Amino acid sequence: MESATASIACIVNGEPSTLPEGTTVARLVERLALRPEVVAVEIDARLVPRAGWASRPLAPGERIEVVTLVGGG
Amino acid sequence: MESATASIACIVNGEPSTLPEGTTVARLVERLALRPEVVAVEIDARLVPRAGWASRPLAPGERIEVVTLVGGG
Amino acid sequence: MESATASIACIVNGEPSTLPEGTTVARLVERLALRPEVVAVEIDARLVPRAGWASRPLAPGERIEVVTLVGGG
Amino acid sequence: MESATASIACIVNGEPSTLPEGTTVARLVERLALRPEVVAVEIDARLVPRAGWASRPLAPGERIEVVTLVGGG
Amino acid sequence: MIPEHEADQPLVVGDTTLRSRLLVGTGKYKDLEETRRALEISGSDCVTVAVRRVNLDASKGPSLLDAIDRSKHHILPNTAGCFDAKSAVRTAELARDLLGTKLVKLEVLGDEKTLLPDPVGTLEATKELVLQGFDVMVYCSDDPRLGVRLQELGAKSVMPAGSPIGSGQGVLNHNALRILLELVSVPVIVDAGVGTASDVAIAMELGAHGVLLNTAIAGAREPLRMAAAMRDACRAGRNAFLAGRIERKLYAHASSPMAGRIHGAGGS
Amino acid sequence: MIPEHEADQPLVVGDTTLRSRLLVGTGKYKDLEETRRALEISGSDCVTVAVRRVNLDASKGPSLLDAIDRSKHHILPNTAGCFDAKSAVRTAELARDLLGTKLVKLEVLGDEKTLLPDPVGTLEATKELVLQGFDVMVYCSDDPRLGVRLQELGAKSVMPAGSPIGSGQGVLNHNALRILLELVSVPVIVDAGVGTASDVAIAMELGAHGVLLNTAIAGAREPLRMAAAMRDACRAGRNAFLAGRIERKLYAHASSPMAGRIHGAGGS
Amino acid sequence: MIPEHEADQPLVVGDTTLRSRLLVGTGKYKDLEETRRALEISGSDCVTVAVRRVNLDASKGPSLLDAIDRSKHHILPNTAGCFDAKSAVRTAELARDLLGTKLVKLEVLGDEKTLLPDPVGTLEATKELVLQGFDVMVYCSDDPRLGVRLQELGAKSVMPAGSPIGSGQGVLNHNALRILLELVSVPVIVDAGVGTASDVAIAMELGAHGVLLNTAIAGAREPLRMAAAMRDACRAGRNAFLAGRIERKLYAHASSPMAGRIHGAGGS
Amino acid sequence: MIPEHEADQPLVVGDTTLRSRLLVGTGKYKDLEETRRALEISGSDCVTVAVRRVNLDASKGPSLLDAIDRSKHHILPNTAGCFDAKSAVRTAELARDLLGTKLVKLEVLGDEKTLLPDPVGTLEATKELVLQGFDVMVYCSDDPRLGVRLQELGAKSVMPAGSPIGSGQGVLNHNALRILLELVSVPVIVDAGVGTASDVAIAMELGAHGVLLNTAIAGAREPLRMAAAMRDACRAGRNAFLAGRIERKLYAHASSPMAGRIHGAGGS
Repeated sequence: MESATASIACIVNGEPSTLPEGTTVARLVERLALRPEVVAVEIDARLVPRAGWASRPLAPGERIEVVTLVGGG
Repeated sequence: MESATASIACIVNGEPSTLPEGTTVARLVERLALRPEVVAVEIDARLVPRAGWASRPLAPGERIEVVTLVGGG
Repeated sequence: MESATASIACIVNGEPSTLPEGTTVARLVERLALRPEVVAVEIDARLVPRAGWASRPLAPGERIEVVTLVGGG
Repeated sequence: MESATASIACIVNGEPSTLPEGTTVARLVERLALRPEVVAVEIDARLVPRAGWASRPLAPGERIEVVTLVGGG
Repeated sequence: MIPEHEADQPLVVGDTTLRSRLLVGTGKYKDLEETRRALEISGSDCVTVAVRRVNLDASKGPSLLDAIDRSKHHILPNTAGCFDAKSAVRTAELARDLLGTKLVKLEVLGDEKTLLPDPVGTLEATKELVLQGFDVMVYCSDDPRLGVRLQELGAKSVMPAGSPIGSGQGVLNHNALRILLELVSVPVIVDAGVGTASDVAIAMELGAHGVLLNTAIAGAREPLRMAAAMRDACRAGRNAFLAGRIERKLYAHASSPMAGRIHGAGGS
Repeated sequence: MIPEHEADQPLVVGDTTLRSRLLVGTGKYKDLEETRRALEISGSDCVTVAVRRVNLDASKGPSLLDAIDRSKHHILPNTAGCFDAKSAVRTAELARDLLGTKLVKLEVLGDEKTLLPDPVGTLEATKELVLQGFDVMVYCSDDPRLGVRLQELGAKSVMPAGSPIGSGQGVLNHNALRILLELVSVPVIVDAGVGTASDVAIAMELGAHGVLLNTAIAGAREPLRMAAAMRDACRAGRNAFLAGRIERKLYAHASSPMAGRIHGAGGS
Repeated sequence: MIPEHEADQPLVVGDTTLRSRLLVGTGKYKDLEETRRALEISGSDCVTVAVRRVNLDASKGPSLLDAIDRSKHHILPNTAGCFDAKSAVRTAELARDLLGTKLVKLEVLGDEKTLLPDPVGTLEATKELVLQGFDVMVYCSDDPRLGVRLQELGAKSVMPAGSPIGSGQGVLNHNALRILLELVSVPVIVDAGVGTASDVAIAMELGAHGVLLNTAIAGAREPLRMAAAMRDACRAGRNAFLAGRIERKLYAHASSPMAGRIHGAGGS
Repeated sequence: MIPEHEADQPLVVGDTTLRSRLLVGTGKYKDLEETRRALEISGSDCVTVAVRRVNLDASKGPSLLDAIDRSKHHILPNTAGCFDAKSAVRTAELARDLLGTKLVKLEVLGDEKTLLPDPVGTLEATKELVLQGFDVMVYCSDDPRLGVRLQELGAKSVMPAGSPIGSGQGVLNHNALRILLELVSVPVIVDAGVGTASDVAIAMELGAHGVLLNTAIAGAREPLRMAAAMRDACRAGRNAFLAGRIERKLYAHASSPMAGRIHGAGGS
């Protein structure tokens, strides 16, 4: 329940999505119910090192990429 | 119409056929309207040299092969 | 000491050799100090089965081949 | 007869050579008894177009390359 | 007129002398006119034909013989389609009576699926035909020692398949062909398997004395163009063989001189 | 006069139109006369030459240019022996000034041992020469995507080595050449590696637009005969490509009819 | 425990030491369990993975990482699917942040049809990633001089494609691989093109330091059996390379002695 | 213990059942100890030996039989060195009397230079030995129809030479071996010609039931290591054959997914 808070619009993995203002990368990963150890995050084509996830809030319009490892050769 | 003559039964190129008694190989080739220079003849799996066509009458039941040259590699 | 006995001349593996009369194949193999289980014997291009070695005396002029197994591919 | 004239030192095709002051590229080619139509000339790694041969005097210390065509694949 | 730098010996098989080292078949063409033109363009002076029953019902049309100018082309009858020595011999006898020539290409096949030659029937028929005075050219596998056996029986030419009839795979075993060429003295003519021009060139470069093909021309999208290609490839391969090719190396031998390069162009 | 069944398009490179698809080098011949005759016999109308320092001491003999009839042959100067872009560009400029033509064969080599092209220097020099208005034909590896990059830079022809210069191994990677031909639209001319006639035929059958060679002729035991062989092989391979070859099969497709065989000749 | 007669050096790439010379991919398996078992059977201790967007809708299932025992296998992330240097670099950075390792397999592809590497983008990305401290293993063509350029830029391994990704044609150009091995000092690992076990053996016999494959196992009818085949083939090829094979000859060298044959067995 | 994913049928020849599909010769080793170790490492359970005159002068040393543990290895005597059917039959009889087994590898050679098999003598001896109750394994050429004839005569295995004995060229004609495998039902064991590990893998991948070799191990710089390589290559090739390899394609089939790539990584 985020009702009281203002929200921002970002693009996560190509999908427009609305997030509570002040959402950090760490919080986003948590919201997406992802295991942090199996993902990495980029904002506007620039890596956000995992050490900085907790202190990096998302800004409106940012393009976030959340990636993981899949089978490949 | 060979009615007056007695006839014999032979096999020519696998087909049963009735021929006037005394038909020679030369006569057979003529009856078949074949150009002698483009055919060769075997009777019962034995060659009949063209020199002998005129003097070689067919006997009942003989198996005649009349061959020619066709495209091949 | 074969001195008292008459002897015969044979060819063993291509070499002329003189043997006591009555020498059997078995005796020959023994004289040659060969291990029976690693050789086979032919006389005049015909096999002498090992079962018959003891009862097969050599005759003058016979050509004996004594073979064994060697490395091969 | 160049005796009266001062002279300059250049390097032609890697060989040090002394030339009368004021020698032009055209004159050099002539001195070398080369057929102009089968050679091209570079000074200090820069092409001297044949149109400019007559008006291009050599300066002391310049490195001249005179090339032609040879068999090649 | 052949220029002196391309001079060559003719190909002699028994009593027959051939100017061209390309032998061509006459099967599978659209019509007799296409056959005639393909033969002419190929430059071959020896063409193969098959022996078959006259079709008694067919309208008496022109014969294949009408399409072959016997003043220009030797006719080489084959025993294609025979699966035993006896019928191959019968077929050869019929061909000789029809053509009045003793040259024959012997084929004794093993099965209809692969059309590969049967070595046993082939040896048997070769012996019989040689006895009967034929000049026998023998279609066989590329087994070098089989070729030796056929020559011992009196074959006038051994004709190893480069690859199966009509497979278009060219000469699959260069080594076997090379050894066969060392072991026999009669002409070795690669028969069957040619798919395209380079296959002919390769066979000739390996030292084969000639190449026989049919499907590769008749089955091409443009048979006449392919006939020209085969004519040129046979000459090219033969001349390359006679000219003595350069050696193969792992790498590099400059064709332009390394000396006299302009200042600064030097390498390592 | 080319018969209609052998009709073909000319090979167009930039502003140059060639009738023959065989390009030949002029290196390593015994003398200028042998060079002249080999060029003539080859039927090529484009010959490569190298640029080198005039030998100031040498007696002023005839020039290579005297051996080349420019009314019959286009002259393609190369930058052989250059190991960096800069000297390759200088060499091209000298050649253009000497010949008055803008056609050049760019070679930027990586090392003297293998004489393989350096991709970095080759890309750099191609860019510069195109800017200067040359029609650049680029000697390169058979890396298909490198060919695409060179075309993007404005190369008028890509010239992949079939195998290393002078190695005589022919076209080692058919697959790479096939893919390159799919990816680029400028003429692809196989350059270097040819050892014998079939190598040329194979390159053309794969769809190459032309073949350039030198050592294979000049280094043969009989250069003039080999020149004839290469001429014929190039035509043969090209016609075979255009004629549409038969497919490859595991085995057997009879070229003589199976129907109508005589009684008893039947197989299994 | 490896017996003394099979002793070998480990394969060292940058800071990573590998016991097995077989590197395997993790793509295209039926499920994670099949992936896990194939990796285990292959005996490889270096497995490649790709970086992709998390599927936000998908049920949160197990991750590929759960199928890979990192105590047994080094994980080699690739930049597959990148068509320019910039996205390849971004992908490498993401992988390094996720895995905490600096090893990366760089792929910059030229087009989606052939998936062949783009030499220009590959050179550019290699330079950037080396600057950033990655241990870069570079997927590239078999152009030997390109390999030299990549080594000069600091690549820790060059990984030439034996043939196009997934084509199953094995090592098409033995000569190029041999020369590359002469020219570079970093490990050369054949990447892409393997179709079956002998392809791996051949690459290793040519002297390659390792082989990377994926489709050949995952796409086989029986992936687990093929994983075993590849494991054995890699060892077989490596040992054959180290053991020093016999020479190739045109023919014949008896393995059984010719002396001491029985009377009458003599040949010609 | 063989894991289930590598399960296989044994190789059955006549009354003999073999666990390993690798058969090895015992010729040309440094000494009996090296022979013994190589056999052991190879994992083969069938070893070939030759029959020769006892050396009457030689010191009575240990016999080859002492080096072969007959509880582990079947002994396959050959008739190597025989150039006619009669001496081959005599040799087989001697071997049977000595070993008490009916298994024999028949070799009737054509000449000492190539050591290629003589088809006529081979057919004749096969017939005679089968009549005498031997289980005959026949060394022969790769002529598929010759293989059929040998099977008709009762041969228990046909053993085509991949290439000439000791030539180290591997299987030169894949097509012939494929067809032979289609035409005969007895085990086909490639005999002779193997040079290195991949040759064994290729033979097995083509579907051969086994491979026999000798010189490739004994003549290697490190025979024991090569014995291990051959053991692994035989298993690898067999498993690859059973696992069902991927198809060959001209190019490209991505092993990493194309979907889910990060923003901007997209290709053309």
